[in-house]
Amino acid sequence: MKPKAAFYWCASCGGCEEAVLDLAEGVLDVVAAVDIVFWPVALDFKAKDVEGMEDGAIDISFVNGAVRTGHQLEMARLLRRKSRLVVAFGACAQLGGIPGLANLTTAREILCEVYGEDGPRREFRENGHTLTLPELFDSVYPLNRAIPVDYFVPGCPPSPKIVADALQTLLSGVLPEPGTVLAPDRAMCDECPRRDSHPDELQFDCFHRVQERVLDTGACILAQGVPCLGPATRAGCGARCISGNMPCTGCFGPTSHVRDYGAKALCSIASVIGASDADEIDRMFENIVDPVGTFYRYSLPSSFLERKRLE
Amino acid sequence: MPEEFEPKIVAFFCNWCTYLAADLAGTSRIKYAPNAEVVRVMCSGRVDVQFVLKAFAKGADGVLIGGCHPGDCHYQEGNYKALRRYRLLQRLLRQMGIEEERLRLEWISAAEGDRVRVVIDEMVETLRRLGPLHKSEALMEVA
Amino acid sequence: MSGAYGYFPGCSLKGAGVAYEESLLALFRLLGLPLAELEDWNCCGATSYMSIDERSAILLSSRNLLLAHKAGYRDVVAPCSACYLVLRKAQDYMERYPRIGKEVHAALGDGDLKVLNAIRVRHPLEVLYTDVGPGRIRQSLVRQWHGGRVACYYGCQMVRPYAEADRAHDPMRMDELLRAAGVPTVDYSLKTKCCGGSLTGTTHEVGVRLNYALLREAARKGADAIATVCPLCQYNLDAYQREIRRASHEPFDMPILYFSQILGWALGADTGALGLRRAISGRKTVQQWFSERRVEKEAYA
Amino acid sequence: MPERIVRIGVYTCHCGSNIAATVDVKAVAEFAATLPNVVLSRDYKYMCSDPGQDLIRQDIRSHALNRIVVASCSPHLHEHTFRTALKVGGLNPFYFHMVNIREQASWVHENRVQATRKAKDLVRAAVRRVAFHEPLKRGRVAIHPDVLVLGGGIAGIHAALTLANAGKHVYLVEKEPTIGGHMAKFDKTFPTLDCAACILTPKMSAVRSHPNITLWTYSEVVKVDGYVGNYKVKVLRHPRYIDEDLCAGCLDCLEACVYKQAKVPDAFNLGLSKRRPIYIPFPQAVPQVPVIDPETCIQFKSGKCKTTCVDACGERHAINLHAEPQAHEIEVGTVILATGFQTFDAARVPYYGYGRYGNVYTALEVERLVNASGPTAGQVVMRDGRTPQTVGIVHCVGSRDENTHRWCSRVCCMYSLKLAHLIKEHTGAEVFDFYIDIRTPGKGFEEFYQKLLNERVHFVRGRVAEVTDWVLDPSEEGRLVIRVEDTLAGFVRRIPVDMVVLATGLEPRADAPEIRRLFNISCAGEGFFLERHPKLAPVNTFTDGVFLAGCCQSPKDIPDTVAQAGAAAAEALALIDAGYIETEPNTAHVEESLCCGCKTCMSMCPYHAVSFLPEIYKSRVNEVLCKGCGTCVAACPSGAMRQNLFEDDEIFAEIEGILTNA
Repeated sequence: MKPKAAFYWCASCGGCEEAVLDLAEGVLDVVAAVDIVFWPVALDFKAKDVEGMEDGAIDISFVNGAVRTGHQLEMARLLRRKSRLVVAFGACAQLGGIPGLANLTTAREILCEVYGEDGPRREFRENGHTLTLPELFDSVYPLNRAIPVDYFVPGCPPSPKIVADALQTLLSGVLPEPGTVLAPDRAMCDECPRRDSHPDELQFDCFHRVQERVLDTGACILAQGVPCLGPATRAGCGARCISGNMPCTGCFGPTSHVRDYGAKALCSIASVIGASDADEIDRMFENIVDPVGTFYRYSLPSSFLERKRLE
Repeated sequence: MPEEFEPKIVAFFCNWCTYLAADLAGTSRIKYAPNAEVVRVMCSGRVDVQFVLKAFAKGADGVLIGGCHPGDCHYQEGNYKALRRYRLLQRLLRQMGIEEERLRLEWISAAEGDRVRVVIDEMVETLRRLGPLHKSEALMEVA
Repeated sequence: MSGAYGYFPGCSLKGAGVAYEESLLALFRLLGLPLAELEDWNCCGATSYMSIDERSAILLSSRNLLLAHKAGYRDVVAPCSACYLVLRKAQDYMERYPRIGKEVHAALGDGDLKVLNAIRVRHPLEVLYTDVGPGRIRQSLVRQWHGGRVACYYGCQMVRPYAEADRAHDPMRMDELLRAAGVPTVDYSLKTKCCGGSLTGTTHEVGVRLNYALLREAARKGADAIATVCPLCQYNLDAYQREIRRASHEPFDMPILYFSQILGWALGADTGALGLRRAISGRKTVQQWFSERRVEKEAYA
Repeated sequence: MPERIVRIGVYTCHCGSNIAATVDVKAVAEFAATLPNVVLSRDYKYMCSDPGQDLIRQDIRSHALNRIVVASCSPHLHEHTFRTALKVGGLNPFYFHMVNIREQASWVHENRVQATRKAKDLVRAAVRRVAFHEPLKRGRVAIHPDVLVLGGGIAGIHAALTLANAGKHVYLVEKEPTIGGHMAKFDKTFPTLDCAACILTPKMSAVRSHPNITLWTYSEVVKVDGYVGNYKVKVLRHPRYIDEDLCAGCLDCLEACVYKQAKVPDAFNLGLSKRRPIYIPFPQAVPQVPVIDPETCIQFKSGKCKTTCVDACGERHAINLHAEPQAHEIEVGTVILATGFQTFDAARVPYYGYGRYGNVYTALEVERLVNASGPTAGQVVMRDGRTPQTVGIVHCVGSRDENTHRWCSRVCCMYSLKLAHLIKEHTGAEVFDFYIDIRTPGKGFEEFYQKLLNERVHFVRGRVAEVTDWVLDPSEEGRLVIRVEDTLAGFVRRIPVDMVVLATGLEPRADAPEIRRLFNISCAGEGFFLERHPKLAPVNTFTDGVFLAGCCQSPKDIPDTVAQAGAAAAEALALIDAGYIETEPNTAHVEESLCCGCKTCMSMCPYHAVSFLPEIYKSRVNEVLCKGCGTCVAACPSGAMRQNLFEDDEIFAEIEGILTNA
């Protein structure tokens, strides 16, 4: 009998769902290999179908997206209860992802921005029924801050190869250690097509924003003065951005020896600039206009500080 | 009347200058506020930005990094690395709503025992003014 | 921001020391340095006040600093050494003792300490030395000195404790400026000793004895006159000479001049505008020395 | 591999009352006992004592401890002691962490409650940290047997001879054209009044002739690389324009100089005499080789000199007017710094009239005046040619003074007494000593003071206010007046004298900061070189293999200087004869599985300890070159670079420990 699988999305863009389909014909093998019992995006299931199941009835749930509403939290907890394994699928579920940058503001600020001072109505009645908007939390959380997570599949979105490998590993029966990130434990440079152009003595006199210059397609992007986070980021993506002549922005998150991705990346980049006097240094950093967005683009909620300080 | 807020400072002192200065303050019996607790590293260049943020996240109200004066680093230029990281980190902390006074980088040579007192007392004073650094409360307990 | 120097005369320059003000204004006018008197200035809080109630003294001076700031002056020129000292001291104390800073702030209801301390309190001697300099003095000479030798007497308050107007123990700037004007000066070991200050008014004989020492040593070093930078020094040395003459049976009749009178004359100021006729001692000498005599230009070109 | 089950023993030290007075040691120990993995927690009066260390050694066995935490003083003081105790106890010495609750807690805080809280926090941090410790091995570095001694004063001379006599090869480098330093300027030495030359010059020539000593005068160290045991030092030898090997020291060239009269102020005599452009600092100079001073030599200035000196040298051809500076690269294992001091510049205290009144002298000038081989052949005559009838000696000029130097220069009292005696002896003058306190703590010092009292030297207690020519009484005419408050008589006195001697203090040399940077050592607040420990390591510095001797460390007299020079030599010998030194294992290393070859680490390392292996595309650390700063570890973006004793895990644990109940 085939293992039962569930797919669910929380705060995400849908890209992770696409990522599954990106397996192209490979998706058929998945369908063949597992018995999909829940996949709101693709198939017509309802939450109550899941509620109806016995605890642990689902062999493996793939949850993508971060957690930032009461409803997402509820679903996460439900799936946790019903599943033997829960996999955080994609950057948002693993690290908080792009939505995680909302942690620079608060729910109230966002609602005011969109709905004006008094915000949206939480409740309203429609022929006898009362509809209630789920609570919007102040902060975005990675999945493992909501529920215990067994495995992580990194990436925004996870590359087909990563997904395929992950599925294979998980279905193979021989499971890796709980908490494992299902991608190589090396930095991205390792698979970068331009790694040979990486200079011995890295040093910068100024940083450029990627839109400011035409990047040499043959040379290490970091060496061209554009913050490329390849050295800090876990491999497994196949250096897709680099192939597109764009710097790595870190969607695969840190390697296993780094606790706070952005802090480490910042620490590393700052170390290799040429200046030694404070003003000169500040001048060099002027072009890093948005440090949080630069170093924590996908990982703010899973960083030590997690969010902007709440007054 | 509520008792005065006692800020907590984690201090990363380099082994050759600032840590020795702190020892000198001791042998000179200079008195200063007990709010700073020292983590000894060989060089201010060893101070990983992760350490600083970890300290803030774990409840430090302030973080102090102490190294040798520019040009005097026991390892030639580790203190410059510290300075660069510090400047960029300050920009990030600003975005995260953390006042720059909460993170201080000071050059204190092995001879400047009294400087340790001045810096720590000043910092405690400032942090009392700023009040505690509250990290956002965990929303939910992870089962 | 006006380019002028804020000018704080203080009480002396409007009273006993008016000759100082007259000559100073004339001299600065000649050199094209505008001195603009502060509106509504008040007592600097010096001497007696300072020693009785330091706090009020500093408050008084701070107000003057605030006036200067509001009027947009970066520099305040205080010719009286006592004023100069108290103004400077006020800044120093505000800087050093936050408590005083707070009190000043409260009392003035204004006066951000930073701006008060940003104002440069300066003594005219130092202004002449740094902003004009002996070189320019030498070039702008109009009259050739034919008077006698001068002992430069700096007194205590201009150089101590703030050795900013000149060196604390062996000031030389007045000497250098006068020499630049062709005036021979003598090596005067008592140049920073006490003139008795207000002792001449309180413990009279002590004050007078100090002045006697100053005169006697100047004479011994071959000086025919003493040049001063402070109205109190000038007054003590000038006004009590007759008494000292009687007591010591030594024939002192020595002009006690302001450096600004000598320089003003040398640079061609109208002799009548230098307050010279206000001299008490050595009147004849003053008349001889300050009579008309032009510089042969080429000699100084 | 670290032991599986962590069993920690915590030891909290009272240090007599040093810690116990401010920190509740019992409470700390009880608290420690409650911490995870702690199987044993004790407090003891003196942990560093033998019984204290025994406790650790026994407990390791009887309680199967595999991690030790000691909360006592600074690791700079006793980390080594306790690590050794672990080793003896059969445990890897690096399963140890030390908590500094003395220098950084009990001695700097007053509130017992807070000091105790802090001590607990620090102990908690250590307990968490030490759980992550791993067994480490010390590396060994071979010690190159050659020694560099910098400075050719009595300190450098004595150190060099001691080492050379022990069969070690010494490079003695001196800035001046001769060795001898300040001592060579002295006439007699206190308190025995034996002649300086008689005891110094034999040592000087011994240096010259010693087969194990390479003497480089007129030379400077310009670059220092390497580390203990293996220093590479670049020495620049300035041209003296006379070849040391060819010159026979006949000094004919001096006589032959076209300058018949000497015209240049003679630095060795502090300008009290003149010399020619070609000169020898003093008759007993070592080496006995003249120097040409290009600043004043006509040939160098105009090229139009008859160069009679060259003719005078004749066949020997020792004079080479085209000589160039020479750079030498030497390798040494250890270094002794004996760079000495400079005397306080009396012009900085104008109220004492130095430079203004001709008859005001510094003590060092008077040393030359009373010196038989000095500019006046021992006659004490003043600049105005007179012999003084009364002399005033002013103590503590530039010492014990808020405005100049706060410290006591230690030698001034004694040399002032000596000069008082010599001046009396040479002139029969009446001598006044103006002192704040007379300090004579030394063998035979107090006795010497008594002797001076009996010689009727007048001692006036009080800091001199000024030296002036201001005359109040005809008797003062043409003399210098010393104004002073006689604090014993209780009134202000004016004492007229003919000659004033300023007992100027000792201060760090102007070039001390450069030397300090070259050799990577620290200075104390006042600028003298900082010793590793004021009592237990007085000649060591914080840089292994660099030792201190003489006044570069602090003012001291000749006996102390010589003793310290001997001690420094002994420390160097100890290293050399051991043959190697064990290094801290706190080096960095690469976890290759994580390294992606981004080379960030390479640009971090000033010692080029990190190299890149293209074949496996990884960085690798050369642990001999690595000095263990950890900068590359912080900079490594993928966490592949790690540092022994300062692992991320260990530091994070420490941070969490400190903050656990924050």
